[in-house]
Amino acid sequence: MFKYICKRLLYIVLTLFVILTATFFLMNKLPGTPFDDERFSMLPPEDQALVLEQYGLNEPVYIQYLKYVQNILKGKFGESYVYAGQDVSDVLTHRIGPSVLVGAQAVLLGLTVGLILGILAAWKHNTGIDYFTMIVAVLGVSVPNFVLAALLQYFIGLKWGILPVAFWESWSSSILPSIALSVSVIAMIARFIRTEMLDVLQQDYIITAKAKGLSKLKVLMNHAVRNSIIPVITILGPIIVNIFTGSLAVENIYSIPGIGSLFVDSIKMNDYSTIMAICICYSAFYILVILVTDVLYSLIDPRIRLISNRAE
Amino acid sequence: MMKKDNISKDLFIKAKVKEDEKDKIVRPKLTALQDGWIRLKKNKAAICCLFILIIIILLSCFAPVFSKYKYYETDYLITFNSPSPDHWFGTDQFGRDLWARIWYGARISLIIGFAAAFLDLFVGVTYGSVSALIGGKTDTVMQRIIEVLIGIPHLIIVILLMMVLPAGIITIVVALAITGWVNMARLVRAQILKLKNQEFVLAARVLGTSNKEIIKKHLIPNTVGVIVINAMFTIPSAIFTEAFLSFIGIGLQEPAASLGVLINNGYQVLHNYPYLLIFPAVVIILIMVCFSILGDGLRDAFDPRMRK
Amino acid sequence: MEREILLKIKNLKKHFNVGKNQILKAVDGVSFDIYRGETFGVVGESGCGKSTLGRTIIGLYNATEGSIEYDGIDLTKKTTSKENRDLTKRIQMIFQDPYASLNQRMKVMDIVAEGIDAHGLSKNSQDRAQTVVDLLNTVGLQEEHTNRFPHEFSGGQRQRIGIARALAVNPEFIICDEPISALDVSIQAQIINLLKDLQNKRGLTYMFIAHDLSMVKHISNRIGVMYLGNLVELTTSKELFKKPLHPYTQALLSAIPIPNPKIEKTRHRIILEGSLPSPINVKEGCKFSSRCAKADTICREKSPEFVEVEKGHYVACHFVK
Amino acid sequence: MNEVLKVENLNVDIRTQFGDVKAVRGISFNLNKKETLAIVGESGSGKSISVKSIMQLLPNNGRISKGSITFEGDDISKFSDRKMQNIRGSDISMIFQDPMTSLNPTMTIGKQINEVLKKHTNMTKEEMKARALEILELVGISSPDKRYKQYPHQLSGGMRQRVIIAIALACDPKILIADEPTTALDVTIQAQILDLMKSLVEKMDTSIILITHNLGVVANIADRVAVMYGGKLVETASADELFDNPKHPYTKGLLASIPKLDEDEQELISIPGTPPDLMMPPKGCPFAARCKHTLKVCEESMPEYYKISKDHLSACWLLDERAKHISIES
Repeated sequence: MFKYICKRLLYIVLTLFVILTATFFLMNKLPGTPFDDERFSMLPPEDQALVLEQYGLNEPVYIQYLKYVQNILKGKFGESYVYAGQDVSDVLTHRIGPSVLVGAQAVLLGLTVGLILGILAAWKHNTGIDYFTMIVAVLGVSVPNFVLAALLQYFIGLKWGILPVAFWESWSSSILPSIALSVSVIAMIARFIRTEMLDVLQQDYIITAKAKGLSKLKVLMNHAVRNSIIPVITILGPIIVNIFTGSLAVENIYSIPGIGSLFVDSIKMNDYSTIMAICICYSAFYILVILVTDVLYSLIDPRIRLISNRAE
Repeated sequence: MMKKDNISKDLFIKAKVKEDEKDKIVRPKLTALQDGWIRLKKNKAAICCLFILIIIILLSCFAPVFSKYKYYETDYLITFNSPSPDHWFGTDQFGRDLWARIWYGARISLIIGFAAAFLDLFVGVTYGSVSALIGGKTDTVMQRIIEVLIGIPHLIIVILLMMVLPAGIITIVVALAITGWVNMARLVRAQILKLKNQEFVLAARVLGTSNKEIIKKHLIPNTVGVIVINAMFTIPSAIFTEAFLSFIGIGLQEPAASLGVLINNGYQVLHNYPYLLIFPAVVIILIMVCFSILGDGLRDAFDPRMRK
Repeated sequence: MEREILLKIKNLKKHFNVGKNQILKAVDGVSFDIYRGETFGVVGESGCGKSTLGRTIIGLYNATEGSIEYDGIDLTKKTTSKENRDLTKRIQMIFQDPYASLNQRMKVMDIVAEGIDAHGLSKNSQDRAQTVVDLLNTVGLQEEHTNRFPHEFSGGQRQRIGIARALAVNPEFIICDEPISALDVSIQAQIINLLKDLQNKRGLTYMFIAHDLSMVKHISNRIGVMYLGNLVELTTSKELFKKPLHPYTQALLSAIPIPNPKIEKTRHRIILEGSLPSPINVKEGCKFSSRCAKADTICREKSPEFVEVEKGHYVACHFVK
Repeated sequence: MNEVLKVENLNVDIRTQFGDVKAVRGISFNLNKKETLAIVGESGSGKSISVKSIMQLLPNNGRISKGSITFEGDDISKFSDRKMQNIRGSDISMIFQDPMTSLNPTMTIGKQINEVLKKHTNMTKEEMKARALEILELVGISSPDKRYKQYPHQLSGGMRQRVIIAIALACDPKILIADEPTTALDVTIQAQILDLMKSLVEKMDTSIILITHNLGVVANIADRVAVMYGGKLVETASADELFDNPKHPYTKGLLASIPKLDEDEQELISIPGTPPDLMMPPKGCPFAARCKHTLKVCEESMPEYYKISKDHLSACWLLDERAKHISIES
């Protein structure tokens, strides 16, 4: 187990390195800097040089790169190009709250509803609830969440005025974006659980359980649900990706002061240091989630332990 | 007991031995393809989706051609017209006909989807099959590379590429393919490795069939299904990514039209002219739903083992 | 009666690396000869390495150590591709799983003709089709079957197609890798009789791998018993059943239920304790010692030699001399 | 009352996309107290489906279309699932073919035994554990204390089959249905399990229905044998009589097609052809297409049972008075 984690950590370092390098050099290839606009060119040349020096943009690329890597290892992402004088790390910490709130709510909602739908669908296979779940699952992955967010905003927020449309004021502002983000999670989980359960219900040990005289509910809860919920851990990674991607658009639609909207704004304003910082933090978070889920999975499921024991 | 005695005594004589009947196959003759097609036909939803998709593809090919209006034609006298017999889906802020724009946009989106899937398939299949067929050290190195790449969130790379490269369809397709082939490569490699140890491939080796023939006769026919089915899921995801990028403002730009551009456009004026969002949204949802259901249907019909 | 040795296996080993410092010794030093025209049976429980042995001999796996000499040619040495192609015509294999051993996407015609195509044995497509039909007739199938796909056939029929495919190149030696274990009882006899019949007509030599001792006894002239990668006993099939010397062979024989209630219900049988140990990182000494009733200190320390105790009767046991 | 189970005219259909497979076509048999009845047949003969229908454990696309199954005076084929639950695992229990997949991989052995005790008894936790350990010991598992806490994958195939037997026997069932319990095991392990089952029959008051295709296993353990072919029972007899004096050509063929270890050099007589496709079952005797002695009548209608002796029934037209003139030898 220890060896396995070490090996994985090595890959993580490699992956992060690739991301870091790719991010930096891609950014460097970009036409111009955020200071390409007229106001900047109106400054006297000495001042221009001063500004460039302040951001370290006058040095050769590889020096910039090395400095960059050095700083990131220290946890410094440098100053924001747009919010002058503000450290990117500060901007990020300032913005992370709303994103985490909405994201966590969406995951929780998605997990709960998805699990319930998936289990019901597999239990009542080929009945109304099953078809309903399948429709939800197909629509959930097919309706782009920005479309859904826009429609929710239009109908529930504007037309019917039930919930706040935009403006980040109270908790109620987080309800619509959370729902918009959760739908695809519901779809993913419901579909995954349904297939997994249908598979488990075909297994021989389910017949053994039935032959013991256990009631249908007991067979379902003690054997089928238990064994099919464990693998859900494995799709946590894709779910995180889904939430992050969704948040880019959804936070913009609902004017949430979170990371997602910051990212999109930074892209529009060529705020390189912020873009890089978000890319790297998000990638690191994603990789960590994958690692944790893999380790958790092998700890929880005795079957996996068997495989790794045999293989090593 | 009565029944037994009713039988005529004449029947108690030796019957003719039908030697050839002993190994007769009674069930109808079916190839794997026909068998799958029968199963697919039973899946009403999938067939329905197939038809809708064909209609959408036909419309996106021909509707812009036959429409009275061009997708880029502006007419400031008729801005924000609601749907009418003249402009079936209404007009936008520049008075452009939405019907023409939607099908042109659908065409662009579909082209992106198919092109990305094709490129994906090309790179992924090549990488995966080379890795699996050569094996040994090459395979190990190629797999390590994949393991590093798999950890990178695709979206980040796609966004960065979109920022670096000049905006346009080709950029999007390239960006999507650069990140998308990894899954295909893994799938193809796994399938080939599985096949390589199947007894029928071993039998071919034992018979002295050359490697080229083994690939041609055994490996390719048994891998095509997996590839096609996976491609069916790549297309909608490419269409989705394009729409998403356009929506957050780094995909295609006006006056080019893709479904994403149209949705973004519609969203800007959603409060007053919801139809400008709803029509393109319905089309993109239809495309996504149909591909997804058809993909599932194909998988269930042709490869029931990989249901997941 | 001087018999010609067709295949000479000497100290053959096949080890697999299954992880760091983990070696699976599937075949671990096996030596025997197969004479031309005989059927050599190999029996053992699942995991004893009998299938690996067969696959190593035919070259699907590369031997780790030892030599395989077929009619004077050492198969473990690098051979030219011409020699190799030649050998594939002389040595053939019949596989275990009638479902996995035929490509689902090919018609019976093309499956059976695979060897013909590989070696260019037919002049034209008509000739090819005729050869295939002849082969199918030989195994009891008809011309109408040529255009069908494997999934339309039953297990026994598929196995016959597999045999026809192997016969297509006119081999002289066929390795049968558990060809009947996936089949029903009444079908097993069909296949066995077919194989015997073919042997008589074509003068074939078989190596017959199986776990069902009674069938192996029925078809084989000589039998080798395998346990965890080693041969523990080798002799004629008559002798093996009359006078098994190795404790494992004795237990194996006594474990087979005899289809005769009068004998079966009164028979005294040796029941082995426990199950086959893992073949990964096996300890020193006789591999059977963990389950053997007679096992002594010497068994746990030193692996016994495989020696000829009587003429043609080889045993690897410290207590049989 | 000596008879614990009576199956009459049982028909089971399996729905498939091509149509209904008539997997079991009107079989009748009975099971006596402390008796071991073996049902022998090839794959696809319907033997496994028929015992699964006794337990009402048919797959979703299978159903009993006709017939009755009488257990303790009730027709349990008409029982609701709820009523059936009380019978399964306590009065009638079942063990399965593949020990590797028949235990839940994520549950400890102890828990899997306790489940059945919890359902059918009022034992306390301690009593359940005591009973579980006792039954594990009974099926020959050494250090049951340790095994109790282990997961299935930590046990070998033979051990797992013992655990499955332990689960089945935990509530002292009146009938134990064993569906090919040794097929997936190696010969030496098969011998262990057969030995165990025989010793258990002696210790407990259980009747056994054993499904197998291995005639050696039948000879080892069965008191009575029923031979199934093409969804029908073609012959039933006591084990001794069946092996000594088989009457149905299929039974004869089956016996002739297995090699006998105790005899030298014999010819194996194989049965040509393949079993019928039960999607379109033949009108007459299912074996007619492969039989050496097929009469015209065989192709026309299914023979009734002819009584050979007290316990011996065989369904073959050759046993009819009117067929006496046909010589069956050669």
